[in-house]
Amino acid sequence: MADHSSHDPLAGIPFDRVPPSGDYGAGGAAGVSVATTDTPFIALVVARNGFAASVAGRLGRAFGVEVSDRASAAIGAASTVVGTGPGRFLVLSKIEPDLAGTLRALLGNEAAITEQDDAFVTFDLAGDKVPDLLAKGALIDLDPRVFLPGHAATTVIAHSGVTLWRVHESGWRLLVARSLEASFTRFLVASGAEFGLRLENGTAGRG
Amino acid sequence: MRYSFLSLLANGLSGQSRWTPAWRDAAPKPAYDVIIVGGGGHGLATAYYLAKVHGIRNVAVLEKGVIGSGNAGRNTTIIRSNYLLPGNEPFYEWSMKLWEGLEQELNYNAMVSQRGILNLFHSDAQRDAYARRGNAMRLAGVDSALLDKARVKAMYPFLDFDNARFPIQGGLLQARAGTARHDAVVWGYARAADRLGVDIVQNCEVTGFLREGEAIVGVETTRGPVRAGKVAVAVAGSSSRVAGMAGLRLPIESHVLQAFVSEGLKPMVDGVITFGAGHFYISQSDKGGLVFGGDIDGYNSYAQRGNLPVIEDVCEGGMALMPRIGRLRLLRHWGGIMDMSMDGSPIIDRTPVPGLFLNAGWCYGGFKATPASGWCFAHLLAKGEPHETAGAFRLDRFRTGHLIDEKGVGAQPNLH
Amino acid sequence: MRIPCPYCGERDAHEFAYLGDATLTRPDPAAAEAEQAFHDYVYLRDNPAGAHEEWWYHANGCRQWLRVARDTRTHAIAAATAARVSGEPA
Amino acid sequence: MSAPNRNRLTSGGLIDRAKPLGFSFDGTSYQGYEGDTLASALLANGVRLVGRSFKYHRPRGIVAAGAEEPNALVELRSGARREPNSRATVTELYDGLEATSQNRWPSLAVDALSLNRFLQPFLGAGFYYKTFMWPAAFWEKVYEPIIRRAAGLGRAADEADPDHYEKATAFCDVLVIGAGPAGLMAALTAARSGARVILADEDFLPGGGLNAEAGDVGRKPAPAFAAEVVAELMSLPNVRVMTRTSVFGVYDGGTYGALERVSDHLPEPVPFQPRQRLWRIVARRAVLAAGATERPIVFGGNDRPGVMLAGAVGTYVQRHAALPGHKIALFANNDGAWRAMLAAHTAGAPVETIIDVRAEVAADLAQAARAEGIRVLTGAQVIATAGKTLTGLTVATASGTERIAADTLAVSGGWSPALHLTCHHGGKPRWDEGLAAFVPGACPPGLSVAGAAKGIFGLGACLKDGAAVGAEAAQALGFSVPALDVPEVADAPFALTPFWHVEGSKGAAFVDLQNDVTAKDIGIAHKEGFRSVELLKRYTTLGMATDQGRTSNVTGLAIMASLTGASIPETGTTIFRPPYTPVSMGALAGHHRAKDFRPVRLTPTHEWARAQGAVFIETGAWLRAQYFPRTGEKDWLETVSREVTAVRASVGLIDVSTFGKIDLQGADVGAFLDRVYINGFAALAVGKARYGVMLREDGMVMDDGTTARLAPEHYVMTTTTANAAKVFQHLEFCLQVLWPELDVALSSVSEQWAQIALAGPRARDVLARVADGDVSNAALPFMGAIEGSVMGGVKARLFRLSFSGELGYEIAVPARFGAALAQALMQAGEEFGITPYGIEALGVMRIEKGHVSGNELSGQTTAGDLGFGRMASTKKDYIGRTLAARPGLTDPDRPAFVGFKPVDPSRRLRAGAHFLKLGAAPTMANDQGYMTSVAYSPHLRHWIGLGLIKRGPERLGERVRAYDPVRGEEIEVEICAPGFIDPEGVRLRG
Repeated sequence: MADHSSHDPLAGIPFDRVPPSGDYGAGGAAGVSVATTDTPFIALVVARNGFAASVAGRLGRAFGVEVSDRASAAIGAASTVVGTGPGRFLVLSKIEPDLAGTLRALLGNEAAITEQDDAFVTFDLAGDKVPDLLAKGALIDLDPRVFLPGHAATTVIAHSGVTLWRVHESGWRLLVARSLEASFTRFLVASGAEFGLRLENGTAGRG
Repeated sequence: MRYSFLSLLANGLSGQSRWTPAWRDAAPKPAYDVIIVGGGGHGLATAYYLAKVHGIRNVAVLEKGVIGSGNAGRNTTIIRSNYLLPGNEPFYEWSMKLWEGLEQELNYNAMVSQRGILNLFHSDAQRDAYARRGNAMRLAGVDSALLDKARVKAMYPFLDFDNARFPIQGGLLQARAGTARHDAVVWGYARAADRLGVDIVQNCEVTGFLREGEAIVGVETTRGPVRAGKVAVAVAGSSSRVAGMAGLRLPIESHVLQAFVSEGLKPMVDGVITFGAGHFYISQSDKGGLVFGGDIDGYNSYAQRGNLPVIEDVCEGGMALMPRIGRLRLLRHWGGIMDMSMDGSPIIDRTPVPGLFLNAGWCYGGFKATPASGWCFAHLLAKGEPHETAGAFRLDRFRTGHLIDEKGVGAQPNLH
Repeated sequence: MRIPCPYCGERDAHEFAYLGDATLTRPDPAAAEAEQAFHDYVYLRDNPAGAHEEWWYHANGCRQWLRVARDTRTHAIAAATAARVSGEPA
Repeated sequence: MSAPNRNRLTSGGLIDRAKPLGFSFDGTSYQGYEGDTLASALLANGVRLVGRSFKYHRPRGIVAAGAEEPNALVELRSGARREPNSRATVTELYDGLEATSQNRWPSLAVDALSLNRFLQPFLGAGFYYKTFMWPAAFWEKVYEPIIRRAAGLGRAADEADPDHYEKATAFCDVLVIGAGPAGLMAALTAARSGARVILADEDFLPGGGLNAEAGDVGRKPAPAFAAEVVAELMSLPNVRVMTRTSVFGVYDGGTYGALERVSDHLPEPVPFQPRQRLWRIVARRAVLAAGATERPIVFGGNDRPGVMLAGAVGTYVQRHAALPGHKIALFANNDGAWRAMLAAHTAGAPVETIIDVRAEVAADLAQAARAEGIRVLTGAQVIATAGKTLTGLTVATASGTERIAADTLAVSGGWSPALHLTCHHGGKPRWDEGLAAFVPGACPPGLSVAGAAKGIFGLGACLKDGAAVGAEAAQALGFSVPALDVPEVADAPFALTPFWHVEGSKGAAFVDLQNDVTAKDIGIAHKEGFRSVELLKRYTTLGMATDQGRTSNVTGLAIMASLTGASIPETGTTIFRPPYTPVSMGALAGHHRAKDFRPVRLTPTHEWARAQGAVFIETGAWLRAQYFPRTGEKDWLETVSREVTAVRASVGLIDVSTFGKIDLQGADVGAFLDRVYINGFAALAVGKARYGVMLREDGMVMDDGTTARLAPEHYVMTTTTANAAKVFQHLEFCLQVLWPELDVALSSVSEQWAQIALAGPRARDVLARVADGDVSNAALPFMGAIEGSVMGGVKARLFRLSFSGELGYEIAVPARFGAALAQALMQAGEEFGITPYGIEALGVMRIEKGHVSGNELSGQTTAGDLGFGRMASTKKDYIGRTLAARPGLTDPDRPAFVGFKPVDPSRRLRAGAHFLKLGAAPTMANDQGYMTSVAYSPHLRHWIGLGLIKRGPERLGERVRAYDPVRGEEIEVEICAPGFIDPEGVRLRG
């Protein structure tokens, strides 16, 4: 991994390229680690009028998690259901190759399903300093005593739309529009450098 | 007292003891030929031109606070006539012409300073839009020049030409544009109108209208009723409220626009610059403060203050355009209430209520219009018909579809 | 300014887009005088100094159109409710 | 180096004598200690002249010890880090600090513009409004440049700021602003209740007035007490103590702006740290405990270096062990100043004389002073001063005048609560007769005030009040607050006799030291009628300087009040606007500057295009391939023409992923589309796409695009790149607000799908090699839309659309396959010479074909203007239909959409040119319309244009002038139909 420890962590990195994997910023143990991946299977479920509760219930039963029509992340072993708006759920799966098809079969006429496998880049953030880093872009309360595992939000971070949730005690997951990957990674690097930031760019080389 | 080198000299030698009030602090008389509601720049200019051009001197300007304490004292002092549409351009150019002779006319130095306005463009489409505008200005006999990047760089070498997210490609320059000392404009008109016999009545709030049948024949005020042949309203951010007292709903929303000034600095920005890839414009006052602003906050407001997102947006634009200003400090910010019309252009017209005339809808462009607004409103009041340069500013244009929408954003005031 | 989004919780206003007066109703285009009614709907506003009902769109959040009760003199927000209640057939 | 620290006490103070710090002022090196400010270090080194005033360039010294400082403004650092107008009094000393005096030439000691003092009699308030008008042309050329050069203060850096800035947001239950006695107690009380507390203080050393307090608190020295409380607060997990942080503004919804000076106490930021950080603090409740600001008494010669605020003298002595001088006198109207001066004397400051305007002072004070050998003059006034820096005073007493030697005059006219933040929502302070001061009026919601900031001027009372207000704030939020054991401090009674201005004193008497506003200027304003506070400020510039009149506003009001005979509150109140102290532009911008000003959006084929040699261009948030130059091509026009020719001759491809893509599902989608588009969609067959135009409700065109029906209840809409978000928001408004009964579910799929347009006569041949299924004309006819797969199983949507006028397809694949699709198409098209093209060529071809685009969709055009009149359905209502029928929008004279070609084919066309009839004068009245888009057509080998001209479609064949004076061009053009190539559409249907 490259070591990007000049004074400006983004020095020499073109703004229209995803910063490469490596250690950025302050030396020593990384205060934040960032791993980007293409989550394999994502679908957006939009309940049709009147079916939000029913859709939540069916999703919960199908994936073995507690799903409610709220801004929260129901995290299961293989699947996660995240509320992004009333009757709107992002479903993420590690194992369902035809997630949209499965959901269509499950929900029938109760919801509109769209494939979103490729719409997002997934940023997995870990480390004690994650809330401090995100506070440099987000205007929501991410204090770990307030924003608990399973809490989710769709919001703006550094002028970019983001859906994020806290996966566990020190793990946070962010979905960012695919076209914004380079730009958003720059924000993370610039803002996380003071803590030391390790970037593992799992999307590099694609495209 | 006429102001001159001699008057300054005499007062200097006498320990500044001979100055007299710049205008009388008048009490309202029972009746006037014309009452102007609102002692801002537009109201005072209207009074002045009524007296000066039309010989109508039995005029009162009623101001709820002290004159010039609304938007006239709360703007970024820019004067320009770089408009696109035929409904607007001749009017603003008439204003520019009046600015150019204002100080001698009023015997008051309003520091009209024609140091130019440069609108930057950052894309071909923006360049074409500015070319369209620059050509429209030429058709109206107004100066305009389309500068390429090299000429912009020669004027303002410190702009970010190398590392900008939206590189500067050039700019549209109106060299005759510039700034004026906003408070001095108010005081100059007040003093000149006063000398022609106009009563300037401060701390006199209009609380209602006197009516005879349908017609309005005067106003109720906190200092008693005052009758008038005609009542002319020029109250900017309060337009809807005052019109509401006459039972009118207007095509206007009141929005907050913030403005900013930095600490004083040695000269660094000569003219006015506007950023084309964000919401930011800037000039530097004679005192040295950078005077700058951006977009309106975007929601209805009468609070005269805004919020951080717009402040940050403006400063992001400033840093993107002029990265040398990072260590300069914002000294003060404030908000004014803009009467945002539904197509972004003003209204100077009679109203459906007999006896009531309206000057409103200036959005955030009222200051530069001050002289022509006064001139044209006075013309309408005196002659009963619109001045030739203000013929498009009709109240019924929304009904007929003869809109004057410079930005093409439609009936959404927060986007103008 | 912070808007209490019924779905997302309290959010800074910069996440929202503003549209203005929420007391207006789109007229019946088939009615007589429809053009007059549309003129009033599209252009005329009460523009009160005080209590104001207004539309805000949570563009960078749950994408709901919210009806927000706000005081235009103080910016104090009394309530925000969804234009269309989730889960309820209209 | 001069004698180091000759004015430094050998013991005491909160400086670390073991940590000397070197610094320079105007090129001379000095030494201070850790714990110094620049001002305290200068005083300790005997430096008294530090700046020149704004208007008269008079020599000025340090006046205060905090943010209220009007005089001691310097340029800090140098080069790209030069920071003008930095207050020496709040500048923390660091090793290597470099400071330079400003607003003087050639040097601080000898300033040419100090000659202004001879003109001072003529340069009274508002003088410039009364002159410089003749001759008119001289203003910009002569007078103004002189004024501008003389004005201003420091100089901005000439280069880009090299440091980083950040912004951050924090949330808390209780925000406490100010870590003085009241703030510390408020924070401690709230903290012990379990509330989330943020304590912010502008100083680097929390403690506020406790750090300059000579007495004990809780049986400990006051600074030690403060340190102990701070240590406890810092140990609590629910507390964040933010030093070097100024809360500068109160915004809506409990949002407070604050500036943290992360690195300003260092020569430069440590790697990866920002210089400063802007905080947005969202607090459910806040306690303002910002203390109070001392104000001076105005008298002739009161601006001489050596004249200081009494509290500042006390602070420098107690906290910094720095002596402002060796012969100190006090001029005051209150007991508090006596006590501060007696304490300073005890600490080692040679106080020799106390002059008090009051005839009677408390016996114990007078006694204590005399016991220390201090001379006491009561019923006395300072009427003049002497010396370049202060050497002596003239004092008037009942028995006459006398000269007194003094190098330092401590002045105190009383105290003004630092209530600035209470005004930020329009609250007006209230005059308190007893305190002779403004105290807070209505506060912003959730903000309460504690201690000296609300007019409580005793230390013991401040401690108690802080605890009470902190408790109240926490309780209001439902926290249960344990009782706090507040140390008892016995407060002496508050005793002050209001006194503002020594009338008849000799020499200029300055009210606003920074803006050089004198008592005489206020007299001018009075004579000329600028009497209300708003007019007074604007006319004289009183209180408009960088210190916002902290030490001058009330005095100015009082002087005006005495002239008018009105009371101070009748004359006006002092209102403060944010920010509390100036905030750097860099911090307000944070990360968002240069290339990170706004996020950049990259297409799925961005890296692929780069590898193909693309030149990229910013289009809104996107970066798109503009063209793909090849070696040997002399300019962009040659490149673009080659790309266009290649497409028209064979085949090319372009990434069009930037279009907005909206998925619509539900039983009512057809009906919904009928209401948002002017043309009909309900009858669109499955497997077909249709071009649609949508209007705003005011009748103007909003956007255009194609919508395809993939299944009976499933449609996909495309929008223009620029309007993607706007259209989505509009559709949501229609569904959620206007017609909530419709069964339509909207989802944005813009990011999911990469979309590549393939165009040219060989497009089908290429597609056939990549698609997995049948793409024959029968299987995929013009305007067909099918779902299938490409590249051996990659899910795809195939649309037969054409923007170029050629046989064309748009192929959508999941975004991760976008680049692979581009590569596959390139490979498949190799034998046909397939050519990647950019948005320039795309633009040329759409202009050749006569399609409207962004330049025509200006928001000022109707469907009729753009030639879509016949598309508009008359059988249904749709958004915008009613108002589009207004006379102004249906006027046949409106400029309408047509094509243009130059009469002389060698001439170039320019977008933005206006049209004039041949022979017509160039006037606005003769304006016929304008050119919207132009391109060089390699097909026709001349320039072509699109534009809007009055009654255009009726005038085909007519010649007009295209008038473009801003580019010095004017040519004759012929009006033609807007399709320059294959107007019958044979190619695209082939």
